[in-house]
Amino acid sequence: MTKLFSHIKPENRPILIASAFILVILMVGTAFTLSTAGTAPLLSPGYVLQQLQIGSFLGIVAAGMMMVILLGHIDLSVPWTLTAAAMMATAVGGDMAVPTGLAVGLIVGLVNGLGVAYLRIPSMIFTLGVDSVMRGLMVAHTGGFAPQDQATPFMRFLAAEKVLGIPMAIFVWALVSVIITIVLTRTSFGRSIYATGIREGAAYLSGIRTRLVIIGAFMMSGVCAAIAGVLLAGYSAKAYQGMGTPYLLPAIAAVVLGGTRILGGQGRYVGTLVGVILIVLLNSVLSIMQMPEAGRQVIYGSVIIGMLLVYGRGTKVTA
Amino acid sequence: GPETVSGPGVEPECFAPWSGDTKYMQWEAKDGPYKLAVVNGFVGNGWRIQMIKTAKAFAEDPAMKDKISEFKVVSTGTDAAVQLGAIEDFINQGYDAIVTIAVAPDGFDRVIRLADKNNVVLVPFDNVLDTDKVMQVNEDQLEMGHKWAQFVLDQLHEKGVKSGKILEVRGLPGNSVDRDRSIGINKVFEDDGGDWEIVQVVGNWDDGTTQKVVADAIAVHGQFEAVVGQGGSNGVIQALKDAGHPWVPVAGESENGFRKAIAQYSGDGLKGISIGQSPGLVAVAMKAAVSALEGNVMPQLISVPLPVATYDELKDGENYWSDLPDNFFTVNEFPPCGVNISGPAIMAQDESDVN
Amino acid sequence: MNMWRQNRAFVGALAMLAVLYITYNFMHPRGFSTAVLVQNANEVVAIAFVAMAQTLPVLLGGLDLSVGAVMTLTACVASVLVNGSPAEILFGMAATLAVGAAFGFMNGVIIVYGRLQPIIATLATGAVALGLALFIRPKPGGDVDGDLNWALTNSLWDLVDTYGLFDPDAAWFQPIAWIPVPLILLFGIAALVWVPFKKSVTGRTVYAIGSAEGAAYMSGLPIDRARIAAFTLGGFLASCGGLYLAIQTSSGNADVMQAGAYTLNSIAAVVLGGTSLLGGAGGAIGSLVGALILRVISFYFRIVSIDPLLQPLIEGLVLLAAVSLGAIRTLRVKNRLELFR
Amino acid sequence: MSKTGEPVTSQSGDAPYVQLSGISKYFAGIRALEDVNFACELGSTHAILGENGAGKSTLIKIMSGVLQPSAGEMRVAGKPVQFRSPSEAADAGIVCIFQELSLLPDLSVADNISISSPPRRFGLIDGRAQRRRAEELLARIRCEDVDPRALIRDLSLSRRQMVEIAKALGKQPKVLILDEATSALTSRDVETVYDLLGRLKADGVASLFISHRMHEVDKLCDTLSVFRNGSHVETFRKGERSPSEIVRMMIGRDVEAQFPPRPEPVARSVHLSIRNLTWENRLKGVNLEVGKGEIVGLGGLDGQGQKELLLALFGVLRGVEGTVKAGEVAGIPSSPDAAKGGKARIALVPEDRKTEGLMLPMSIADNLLAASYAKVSNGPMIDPAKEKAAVREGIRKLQIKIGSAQDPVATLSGGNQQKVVIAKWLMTDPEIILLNDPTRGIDVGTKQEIYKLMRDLADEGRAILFYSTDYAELIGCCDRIAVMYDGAILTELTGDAISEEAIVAASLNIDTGEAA
Ligand SMILES: Nc1ncnc2c1ncn2[C@@H]1O[C@H](COP(=O)(O)OP(=O)(O)OP(=O)(O)O)[C@@H](O)[C@H]1O
Ligand SMILES: Nc1ncnc2c1ncn2[C@@H]1O[C@H](COP(=O)(O)OP(=O)(O)OP(=O)(O)O)[C@@H](O)[C@H]1O
Ligand SMILES: O[C@@H]1[C@@H](O)[C@H](O)OC[C@H]1O
Ligand SMILES: [Mg+2]
Ligand SMILES: [Mg+2]
Repeated sequence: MTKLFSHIKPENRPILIASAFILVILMVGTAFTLSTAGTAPLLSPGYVLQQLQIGSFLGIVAAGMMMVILLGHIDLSVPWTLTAAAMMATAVGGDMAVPTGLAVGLIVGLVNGLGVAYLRIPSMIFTLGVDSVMRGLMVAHTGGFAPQDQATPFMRFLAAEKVLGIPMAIFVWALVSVIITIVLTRTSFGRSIYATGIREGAAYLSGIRTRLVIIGAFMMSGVCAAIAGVLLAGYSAKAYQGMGTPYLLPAIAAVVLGGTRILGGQGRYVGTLVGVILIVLLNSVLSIMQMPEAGRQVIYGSVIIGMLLVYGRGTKVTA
Repeated sequence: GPETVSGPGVEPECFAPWSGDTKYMQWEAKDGPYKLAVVNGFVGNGWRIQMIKTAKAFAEDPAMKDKISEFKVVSTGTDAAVQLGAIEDFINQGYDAIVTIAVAPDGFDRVIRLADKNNVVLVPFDNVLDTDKVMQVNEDQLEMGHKWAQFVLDQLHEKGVKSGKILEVRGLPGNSVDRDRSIGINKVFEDDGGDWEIVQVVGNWDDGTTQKVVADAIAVHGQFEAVVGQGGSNGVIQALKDAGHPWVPVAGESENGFRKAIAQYSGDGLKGISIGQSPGLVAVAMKAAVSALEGNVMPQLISVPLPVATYDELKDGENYWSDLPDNFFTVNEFPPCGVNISGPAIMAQDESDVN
Repeated sequence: MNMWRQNRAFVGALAMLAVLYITYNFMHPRGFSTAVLVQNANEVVAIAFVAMAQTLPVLLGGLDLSVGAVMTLTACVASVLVNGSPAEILFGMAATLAVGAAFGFMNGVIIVYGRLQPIIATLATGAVALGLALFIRPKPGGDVDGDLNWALTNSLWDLVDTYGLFDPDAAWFQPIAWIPVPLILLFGIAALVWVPFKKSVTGRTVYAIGSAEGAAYMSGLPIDRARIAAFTLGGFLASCGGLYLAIQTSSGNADVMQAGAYTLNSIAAVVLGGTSLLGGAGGAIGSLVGALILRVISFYFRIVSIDPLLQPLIEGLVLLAAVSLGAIRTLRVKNRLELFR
Repeated sequence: MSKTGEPVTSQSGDAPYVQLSGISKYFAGIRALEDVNFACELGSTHAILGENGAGKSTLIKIMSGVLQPSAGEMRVAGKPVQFRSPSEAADAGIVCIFQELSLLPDLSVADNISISSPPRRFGLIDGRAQRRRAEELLARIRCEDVDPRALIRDLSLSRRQMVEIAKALGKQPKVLILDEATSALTSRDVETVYDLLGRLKADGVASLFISHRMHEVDKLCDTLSVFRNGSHVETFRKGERSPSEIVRMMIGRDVEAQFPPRPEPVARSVHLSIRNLTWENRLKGVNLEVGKGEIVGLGGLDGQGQKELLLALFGVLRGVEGTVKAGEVAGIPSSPDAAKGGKARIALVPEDRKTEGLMLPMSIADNLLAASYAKVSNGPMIDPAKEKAAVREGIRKLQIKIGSAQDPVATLSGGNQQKVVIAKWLMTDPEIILLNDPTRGIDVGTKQEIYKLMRDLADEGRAILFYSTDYAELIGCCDRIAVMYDGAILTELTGDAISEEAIVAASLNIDTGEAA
């Protein structure tokens, strides 16, 4: 395998390996369904679309998470940013619902950015603190359950409806993806993210406003979490506590599986996409197989380790 | 600690013994008024909020008011170490009785021993403990499971369905009611002749989570013959609707929204059964605690009957309210115990005084 | 003065804890009593051990996202093994701790020889640990020996009394009879394990790696060995937490949420305790103190009547404020290039 | 770690203790050492001379096990050896104090001094013994003022360097190597080190001593070896060669040819004027003017405030006092961004290209653009066409030798890497160019190109402030040389006044008579 890929750019190798592994998952899953039920739902477009719809929440969170990971930072405030955005959106309701949700994301991102860039508190702990503050605010706000927690029709439309037979959520995810890709590859902000992530000092001495870059990245992470929250609330028809918790670690995992360096500076957005799809498919195949929770966790963990080891052997890039 | 004595106990219509061989307990009488604490674990679903509101309201109830000198409610979250700590702390603070929803069915040996040492009455309810060393209050969870599954099976048999996928929506992992209900449900399906594939998802007793996991399950598995779900039933309905999943028999709890739905769509195949785990149990538990402090003979395991309503038994304005919001639990009162705080009444109060 | 400056963070944490805890006792109706101390001690042990466990990867400049999971896993193991004859019980305890250490060792090997970043490697192994925990305990339960539970979660008096070691009312015994066993376990293990480790060449190397890996290599220190040792010790400490949790609740529960919460709290505790997330500076004792601070804050909510709905918010704000203290240094930095190192 | 070469019995000084034959060392393309034969005898104090990049550090890194030679053989006490790590070399009695310090900032002085073999009791590190040991060793170098419990990060650079020395002594060296170990020392410490070396010599220890300071060398050493461009030119006893001969040996005969001709001094309109600039205790009232088209050199020993001056002008330092006027723009920039942008248009080629100048894993193109995104963008969007053009232009202008502009810059040779840094800044079309030792570790050929480029840029009317640790460079390139001493500019040399003697004298703040 290493030989096969030797001529490929190191940062693309993980992406290819991950894509290959996606095919493996599909084949194994299909083999299973054929042998048990004699059908191959995994290969039906309808099924794939549904999986992508479910995947869009994780996908959007991961997209934002990637911005900060590229800086060598991390955003642990995602769970309650997501939840807060959803709860605020539903609480405000009406046409202002979605804007309110996104605003929440922007504000939290700004706070994170200020703490990390100006106060220079490690993002690991600062965002953790912000997360618990957000949780506190939401508990206080909701009294344990959302007073007005029903998603607005528009939120429902964005998350649950289909257009041309394709779930809207997928369009939203696609839009986010396009924007992120453009930002990363075609804008000075994007280039500055990579530069700052590799060596903040050198970037700073090149006259890059590293602090603004950091703040910008955290705001993107916040807003992505918010979009995911608004969608998820639309999908679940309501906002609820702990709706964000299941997305934090998988998002980080997806980004890293996509070949982004956890220390920052390297990574392509396509990789993150592939990483997300890999995780989503893995989970759904496991649940098709009726794998008990215990087995899922073990397999999930082993897959991540396994793949990182494969990447590692090919390239010295340690994920 | 309490003495094991022989029955009968006081107010049997309220404190009904679980079964014939339920033993009886008696604490030496203390004179009131009493310091009473409610130690809740998990927060974050409508049921617990309604439970807490009921507790506060009941503490203000004339029947109780002058018997209680101090009343405190805390929610510790799902960390056992913290919940045990809170209970022990209230014992240390000299509270007379502590009513609790346990985050796990065992692990309370130590606090039970302490409670007995200090003559504190500890009353688990809802999620009770696997022990007969304390007085507990609950509905029969195993039976709830049986009834749910049996109803669904009968409906399927009527339709002539003998096999297929059944979706079971579970509650918060690790709690006794979730466990017992699931055991009950699965037992019934095993004993039935048909070949049923039970698909389990975890809805944490919460509408939003339930909706999400049910929708995902439908996305993965396609069709289900029926759904048997614990708290969060509104989410089940919502998910079926969104996915355009044909209406099938559904078993669930007593959320108003759920009852609205099964009342409305039963014609289209949504044949439903609603069994209410009543948030009002907290009131019964409080009352039991006080009665025990007064030195009365109490059953060790107090059984509150299952409030069952099938789709054909629903009456608007009586056991569900088409004009009220979805997310409250219709069954709350228990007149035999003088718990007359109804679901609509308690939800009418504004949230701010939930503490 | 030098010493003071070096341990600024640690001493600060210690002071903070003292103030918080003494005030708490004054406010508590039965403050300064054994009963209260015992109760507090019990509530603190597990998280304190997990925080100590987290300290080692952090000193290396990494992070371990599996500590909580390892605690849960080992608690489940203990819930199966720690019962029966005294011999069986002792074996069960040993086995539990061995499992934790072995898991930590595995983390270390994967990270060192797989050339993976600890944070992401342990994110994955943490899932594996939870999976195993669920295999062992699909449902919560298990019957940890009842006497053990009572003896280890009370004062020395009860320990002696439970096992009838000698007359617990013996006069000579009284001065120490009140001491809570959990505290003895906590500080005992901290002293017996951490202090020697810190003074060993391996421990020294752990600090060196976190401080300047290049220089550590130049000085010919055993880098890989130290890394693996650090993670192994981390696993061991986490399993101490797990073992105690099992004894305290005389059962095991593969609670995924709890595992996650303990991991995140451990990070907060480590920082509160004055260990730098950049590695090289700090120590497990500080983390222990940090954990105590976290818990004591929540004790208040049971005696003061604060609206329970505001409690998480207050906890969050306190945490954020506490960790933000470190910022004051940066604001004084005169050469901005220093901000990037 | 395995011992290489058995423990050394102190033997008569005549037989060379360390013997290198035919040693070569290559780094990706660059030749650091070529077929070097070199010997070092016990009881001698041996100076290694050579301009920057001559291969001195590489040589001693090989001797002390940090690097392995690409070719050649090394013998210690007559035995062939291959050191795989510094500790193996230390076991054989060869101990080095490196140019880049190897201390652990978060550990205490005592910990650091005994780091590789701490005293132990019952297998555990014995803190008290360790402290006593540290106290003794520190006392030997008159550093009683250093508290063994202090953390390295709390010490000044000069104190750290002394701790390095104490640490080295602790290893009972047979051969002690100091690579510019005195560059950051206070004059008092320097004296201490001098007579330390004296005593070591008496104990039959060999000291290898790398320094750019002729007078030190003259004062301390009995043997001198000169290196140039990676080869060993000659070894001789002190006094056998005159200072001027030595300098020629170091710089090479074609020294004149190496630099573009210096234009006659002319009156120039002042473009950058600095009035009593102060910062912390490192800049103590700097006054300086740089004219349009002028190259002003900053001389002086390392660490006299030259770097701080450049950083201050570039907006990196906080709390700088004084007045700066760049062209029409008055005021001290508040950040590099402010410095490069606007009217001032200042550029800084920083000291350490690997950590401050470049983002090594990033592509050459990205590095070239890092300072001028605005120039190639429309609004926030980078314009691919402009981008390509700019990169092509940059590469052409400095004739950077590359495969593809998309390769990581790390793959380039040191010289070409430095060219990338310079090209990056030329893209911003700066009016004021600050150069911090731009030819450090760069081979002679490239150096020449850079000197030429500097002159061309000056002729285009830019003002250039040029700091270098290498006298020859300053002499060769500058219209004027401002020599810094202890945070201020004491001497300015122009025209014929510019000479190595004059610079050295000014650097040491002594009058010309005594200068080497
Ligand atoms: N490039 C940078 N990247 C990240 N943080 C920085 C950067 N420069 C400064 N900081 C930090 O951000 C905060 C504000 O720095 P800044 O220098 O802007 O303050 P300031 O008030 O502008 O100082 P001055 O007025 O002296 O320039 C401080 O904590 C500082 O350490
Ligand atoms: N790690 C390395 N990778 C690539 N090239 C290197 C490396 N180390 C040294 N070189 C090159 O080898 C040559 C000699 O470097 P060396 O550090 O030995 O010079 P030096 O005589 O010590 O210079 P100075 O007086 O500045 O210390 C230089 O051209 C340098 O660029
Ligand atoms: O008993 C359950 C209760 O504990 C939970 O909070 O809500 C749903 C109920 O079924
Ligand atoms: Mg050198
Ligand atoms: Mg500023």
